[in-house]
Amino acid sequence: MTENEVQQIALSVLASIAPEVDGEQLQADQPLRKQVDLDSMDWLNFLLGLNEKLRVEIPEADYVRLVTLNDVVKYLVAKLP
Amino acid sequence: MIEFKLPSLGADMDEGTLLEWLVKPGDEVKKGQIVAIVDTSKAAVDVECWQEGTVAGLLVAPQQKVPVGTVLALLLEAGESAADADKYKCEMLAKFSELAQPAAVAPVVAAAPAPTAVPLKKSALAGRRLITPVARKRALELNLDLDIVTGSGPRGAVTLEDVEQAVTKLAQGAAAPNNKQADRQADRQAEMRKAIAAAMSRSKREIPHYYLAEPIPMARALAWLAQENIQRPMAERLLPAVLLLKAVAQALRKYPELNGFYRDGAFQQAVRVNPGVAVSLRQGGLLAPALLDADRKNLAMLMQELGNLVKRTRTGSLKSSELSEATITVTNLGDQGVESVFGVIYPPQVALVGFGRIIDKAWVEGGQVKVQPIVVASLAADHRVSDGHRGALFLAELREQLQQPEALEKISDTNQESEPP
Amino acid sequence: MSDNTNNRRISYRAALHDGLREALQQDPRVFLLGEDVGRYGGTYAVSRGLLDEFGPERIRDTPLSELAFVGIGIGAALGGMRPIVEVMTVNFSLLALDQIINTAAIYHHMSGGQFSVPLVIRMSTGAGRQVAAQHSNSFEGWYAHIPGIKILAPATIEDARYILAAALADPDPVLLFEHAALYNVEGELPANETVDIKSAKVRRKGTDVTLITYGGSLPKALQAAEAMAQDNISAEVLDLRVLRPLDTEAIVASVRKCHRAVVIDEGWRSGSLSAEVMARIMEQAFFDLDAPVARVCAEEVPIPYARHLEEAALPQPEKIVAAVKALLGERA
Amino acid sequence: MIAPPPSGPVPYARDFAHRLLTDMLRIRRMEEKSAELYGAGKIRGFLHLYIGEEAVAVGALHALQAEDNLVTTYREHGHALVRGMSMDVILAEMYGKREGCSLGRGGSMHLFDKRTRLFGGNAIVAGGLPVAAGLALADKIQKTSRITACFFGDGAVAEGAFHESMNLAALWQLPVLFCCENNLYAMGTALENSESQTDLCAKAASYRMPTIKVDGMDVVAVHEATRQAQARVRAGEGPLFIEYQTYRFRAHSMFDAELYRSKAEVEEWKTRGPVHTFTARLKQEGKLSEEEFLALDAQVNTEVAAAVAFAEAGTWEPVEHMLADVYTPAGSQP
Repeated sequence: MTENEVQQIALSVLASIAPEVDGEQLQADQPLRKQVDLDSMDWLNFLLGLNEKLRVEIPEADYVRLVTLNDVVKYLVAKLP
Repeated sequence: MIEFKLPSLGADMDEGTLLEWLVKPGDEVKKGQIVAIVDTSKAAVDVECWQEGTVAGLLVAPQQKVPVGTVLALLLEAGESAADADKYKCEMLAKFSELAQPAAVAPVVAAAPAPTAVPLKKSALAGRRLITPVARKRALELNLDLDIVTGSGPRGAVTLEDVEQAVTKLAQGAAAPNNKQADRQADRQAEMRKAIAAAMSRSKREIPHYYLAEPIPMARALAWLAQENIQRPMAERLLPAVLLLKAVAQALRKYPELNGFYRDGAFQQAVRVNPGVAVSLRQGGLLAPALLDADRKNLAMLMQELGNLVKRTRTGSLKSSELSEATITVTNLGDQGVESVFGVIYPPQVALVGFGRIIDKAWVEGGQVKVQPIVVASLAADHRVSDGHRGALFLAELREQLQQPEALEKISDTNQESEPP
Repeated sequence: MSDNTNNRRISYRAALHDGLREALQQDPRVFLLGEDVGRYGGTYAVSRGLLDEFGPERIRDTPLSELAFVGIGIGAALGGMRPIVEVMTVNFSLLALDQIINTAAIYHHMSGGQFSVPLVIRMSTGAGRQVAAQHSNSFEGWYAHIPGIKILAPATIEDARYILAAALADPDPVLLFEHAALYNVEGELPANETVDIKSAKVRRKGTDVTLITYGGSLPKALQAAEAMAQDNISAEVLDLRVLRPLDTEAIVASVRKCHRAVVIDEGWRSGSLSAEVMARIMEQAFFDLDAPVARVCAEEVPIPYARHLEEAALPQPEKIVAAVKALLGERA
Repeated sequence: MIAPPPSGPVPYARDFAHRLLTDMLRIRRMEEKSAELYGAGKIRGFLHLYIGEEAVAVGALHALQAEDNLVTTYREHGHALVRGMSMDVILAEMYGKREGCSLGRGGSMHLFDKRTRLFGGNAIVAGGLPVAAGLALADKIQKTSRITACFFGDGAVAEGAFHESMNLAALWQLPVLFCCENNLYAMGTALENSESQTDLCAKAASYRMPTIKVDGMDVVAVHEATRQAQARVRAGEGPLFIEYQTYRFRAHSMFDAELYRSKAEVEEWKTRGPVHTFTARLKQEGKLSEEEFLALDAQVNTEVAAAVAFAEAGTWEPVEHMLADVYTPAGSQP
């Protein structure tokens, strides 16, 4: 699975939580939660959604590394089964 | 003729309840004599009379609540007769009925020994909202605050249908998708804005808020949480918010005067502890659905229910009872980065607990400065029901609860510390 | 007039006639007396043909002496007969008011329960036929004020046909008000052969508003309900039928369901039957109301002759619809 | 026709003559007591006394049959008593007691008795006439031999109900005996101040009805005239109007300053008082001894005392029963 494909999946999960988000306008290198107004429950749900779609386990300790969309995509691609 | 009036016995006293008369008609009253006992709502107070005369008539009966300045009794001056008192009373009555504004005279019914007088109430008829009888009844059943309901009936009256729709609307929230229904959604948002405006205005108009804040060290709690979460599959991991909610629920069991409703001039303590969780909606506005019986559920259950509640709030599938059964509101603005929050109480609730962001701070413990995560917990509470002292004790209790996270995991024994009815 | 058998379309007038004829056939104590009931055949032709069949002893023409012949009806009832007194119209019943109120209504009670007056008094009532003020009154609400008598207002073919038998079976004075505008109305006569004289009847089911009415206003209320159905407003129509004693239970039950009510009464509103119905709703269904109770009554004016004025003075379906819509606020 | 003045000896056996006297005395003593009880507050409302007119009720009612119907006015204590209602029940009704004929719901003006077919004291002037005509119509239709006697005062002739009823009774030839007690005043208005035609028989005659005018102060004259009259009505001759010329000695009701008539007029009529004139006549004819009179009077006084005691001992109908007879209970047939 390519980074691009993973990014598309991440965006679709995001859309299910924050439907108003326009993926085009999102800056992939900027902190995601600042752009999208995700509270901790939303964030948890985002990560859970990724976990379901991609079967990637994300330990809580790793949460701090996931700041931008790029961080998330790279992390996931690296851990894809 | 001497008018013996209800004195103001403190800056905050604007009415009092007559508990007992210590004189009767015909008694001579000396200057400084204690003639009555009045309940000022803080304490029973002996009331002295500062003039001398003979009691001609007692105009207010025991157990009546009257405003400060109400004539409680008439005393005859030297040379006056009972007939003078009757005439005087008639004049008082006439004057009273002439005045559009209620005078500080209770209508007199008869002379001694203890005539009943009707205390005056300021009429707010002009600004009164029109609510139909059945709508009012239904709203009471649903525990719905009518201030948030827009009326569509004749003369803008709130109707039964308005109540039912308001409940459905609240339940559905505004979580509709951003498609063709944009217009409807805009309406709904405007509606919700109006509702929030009404509720918050009422709150600020009616509720004398007081505010307290307390920084709470979170090192133990977060460490315990991290440990817990390692063992849990991703879907079952706990958020710090759950710990905070459970701690609030536990603390409320000790301070039940913060948990309940203020209605019709009196506090009704709630039997259950149902913190309403403020959930902001993506398209603006917020709802605070209740996490039912939070004190009696373990953290996993709470987490599951919280996730579920947030999800359903956002998708608009709340049950109306979840909206009406919250007994206190808990708001957590930490995610947005603020350090502390001072909330506005959601009427008819009597308190709101706010949490800011959990931030690493320098913290002195045992004479040593340490860096540790701190959350500022705040309490906004209704001064008609509780006082700052109890509020402070509540926050202290909250802090203690958060120092023993493992205890929070337990399900409270329902028999222990059961609430008074 | 020939006999009218069941299960066919007949007029309100024919239904009354058939009821009357049946009463005369079944009970020899029954006789009819009143102005022009015999040779003339009845002002509204209700008794046409009965003189030939039953003879002048039982179909008894009277002089224009309402006070006396109503009193004679009372006396004959006390003397063991079952008289039916026809007072030509409610307007003329004022001349007999003393006998109705000061004698018939109080006899049983004032005699400590010793005497009963099993008397039926029929009269036409109402406006709508351009006969001007002296012939257009609706005083049934007035009569409903008086304890000791029962007041009936048959508004349907079924009631016109069967209500007389129930009235005759009653041991106390019963006043039967036939709205003059109904005599020519035709309808299907249902198969059941009795009606009671204690209950109100729902003539149309609905959920949004209860239209409470009786007599000549019933067709208007039904028309209004039909019109409102087009606008998605579901109106229930309650026919009071019995104005005294009022079936408060039925009124309250319907209001509890619909939460709104409009009372339609051809009487003037001040101190009227409509006021009484509203008061009972306040007393017993206040907390079920979703709007103030409204009413459509005759305007407070002697009923004018000119057609357009008379129509404007009376309850009309459009006025009923407007009253309902006002109650519904933005929903309407 | 005018009944002949009483001439010759009283045409009755001793017993019947004593019966007439006793009944007049019973009315007199009962009403005297009633006036006293009114003053004592035991009887309230209106109380119209018959004192002075006793000969009419006594003479007339003794001429009727037990099966006949009787309709009266609000001045009807005497009629009820002579008709057979017990003095106990009459006084209890005046007291407003449950033991009264109408359970205390009617009082003095509204004595009803189904047993003796007394269809009530009607307190609307002329209100009883149409009812009487109706009762007579029922009898005519049912072909009974009963007649209806309807008592009313001279004031009634001014009412429409009087004329309508007279007309209908005559038109339909109903068996009604219209008994007009002409005591010269409608409350305080003298006949000549209210009627253009003061000959009341002339009014009845205009409806083609036979009439009789009789001295209502003479119990014998009243009885004889009424006996003839009822026989004619019973025989199917149609209604008959009989005018009893009489006088009430007391006020219209209890409070009446009597501004409308002179004391001299009252005193003059009193010389013709029916009780003492009949007593004197019987004594004169040797049909009554002083001892007999005293015994009779004592017996009446005993009856009055017993009736007062009965009324006093009476009970009040419970307020919960108040609504009981507004309508006839279901299932009972009148």
